Amino acid sequence: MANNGVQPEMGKEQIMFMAEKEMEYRVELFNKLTQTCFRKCAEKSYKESELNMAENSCIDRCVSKYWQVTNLVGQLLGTNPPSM
Amino acid sequence: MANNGVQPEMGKEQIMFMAEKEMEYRVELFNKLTQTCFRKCAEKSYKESELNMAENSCIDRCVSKYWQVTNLVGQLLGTNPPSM
Amino acid sequence: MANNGVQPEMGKEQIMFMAEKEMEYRVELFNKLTQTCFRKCAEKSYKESELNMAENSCIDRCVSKYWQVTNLVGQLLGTNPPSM
Amino acid sequence: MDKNMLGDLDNLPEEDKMKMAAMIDQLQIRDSLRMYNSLVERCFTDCVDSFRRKTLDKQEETCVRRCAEKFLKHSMRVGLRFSELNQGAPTPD
Amino acid sequence: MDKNMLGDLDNLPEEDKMKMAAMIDQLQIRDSLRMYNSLVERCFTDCVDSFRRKTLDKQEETCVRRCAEKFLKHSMRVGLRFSELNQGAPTPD
Amino acid sequence: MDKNMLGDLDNLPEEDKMKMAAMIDQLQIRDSLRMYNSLVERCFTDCVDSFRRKTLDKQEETCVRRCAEKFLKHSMRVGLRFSELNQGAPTPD
Repeated sequence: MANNGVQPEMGKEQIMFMAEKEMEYRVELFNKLTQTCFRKCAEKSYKESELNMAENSCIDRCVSKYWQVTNLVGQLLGTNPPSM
Repeated sequence: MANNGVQPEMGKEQIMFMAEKEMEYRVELFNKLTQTCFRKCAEKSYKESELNMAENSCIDRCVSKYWQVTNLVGQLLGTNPPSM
Repeated sequence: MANNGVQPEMGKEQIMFMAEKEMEYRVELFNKLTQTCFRKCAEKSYKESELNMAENSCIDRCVSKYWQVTNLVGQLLGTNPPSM
Repeated sequence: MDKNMLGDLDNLPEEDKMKMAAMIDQLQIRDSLRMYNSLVERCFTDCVDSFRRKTLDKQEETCVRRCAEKFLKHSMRVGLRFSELNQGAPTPD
Repeated sequence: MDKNMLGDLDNLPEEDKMKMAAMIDQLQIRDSLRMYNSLVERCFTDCVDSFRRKTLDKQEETCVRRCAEKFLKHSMRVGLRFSELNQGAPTPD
Repeated sequence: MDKNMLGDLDNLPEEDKMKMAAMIDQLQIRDSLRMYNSLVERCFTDCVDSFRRKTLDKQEETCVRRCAEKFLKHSMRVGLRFSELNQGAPTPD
């Protein structure tokens, strides 16, 4: 998406539209990532409201792995993953 | 949201936009509440299509508790829950 | 939806709006169907990337049954299911 | 969804109120189509688990009917309670 | 999604048909981005369960690849069957 | 969400940049309302399982508070890591 490979005759409206879809895509990616890593990392007993060390490092690794999966799937789809 | 705390110079378009987002928020809240309480209250054997007494009172309490959670979380977020 | 039963005085804008909602509905139906049948039919061990015979016939039957459920629910709602 | 929440918008000019009403109608159409999709997904997931034939058997069909009817009744009751809460009415214990 | 369903809109003027076609293209773009997000979420959920390192190990990577490829094939097959049903064609038993 | 990704749109005229910024603000409002709804659903689902009374008991309320606070901290941490990845920064192992 974004600018690469865009035909020169693509109008301003279309650029705005693509940018909007890209934003929406990224917001949705962020939301799904947040929900999924919360499910995988948070201790569900909710004994405290702080994140403990185990949870913190789980989050960091979860985000990192989710990102890699996003890129891997993007490669398989033969497109760049929507430019990130 | 809605009218409280709105700067006087907020344009008509912005009012409409905020009202639309508020509506969307409320529709989504209603849908999530409906789905969640169905999951918690409905007997999945589907032996009959009527709601029995246990299900009916479960629904009433589920809606009431969901509402309280919505308000509680709203307080924690430091905002009024989107005006309800 | 679509053209049947539409009052003659329905404006062009409204036709476009209804057509857009119908499209959105169908896209969402397709997505839900795809996700649901993947959950029901795919072997989660992912020992290979091909669909095997059991999975293929499961998919065909799953789509067919999902479709019937869509129609059945549409009848119960007293409307045609949004014209398909 | 009730329309009460728009009380604070009463001082808008007539033209804008009409736009607002149109917007609400549109959201309701979208909403009811989404509800329809969710209902189908839920009742399919709960009632259909065998894929040895391509048509619903009698038991599955009965299950789907009851599930859908129950969901609709459920949804109406939730709507009722929800609008009471929106209006600050006391609820049965 | 096939475009057949718009058959009933054939009597619209040319200009509106173009708007409609643009709308369909836009929905397809949004749709494919959503599908991409769902695919990532599903394969991540099914394949990644250990968080002792910050990079995917070989086994997880293989699992994700197969999951994604299988999902795409699945999705194409569903699309095929779905459009047959839309056209009222008989389906294999 | 950071706004860096719009770097490639720098050559748009001023007027369009403003439209773009407005669009981003609007997406953020919608996004935060959705996040709020998801948070409520998750903490309700994890913390409330008994429906013998119509008010939250002390234990449920404590659970919801902790769940919500934890989710918010989680969400901020994810946001931080996410924007580092967007900028290609190395991450802690």
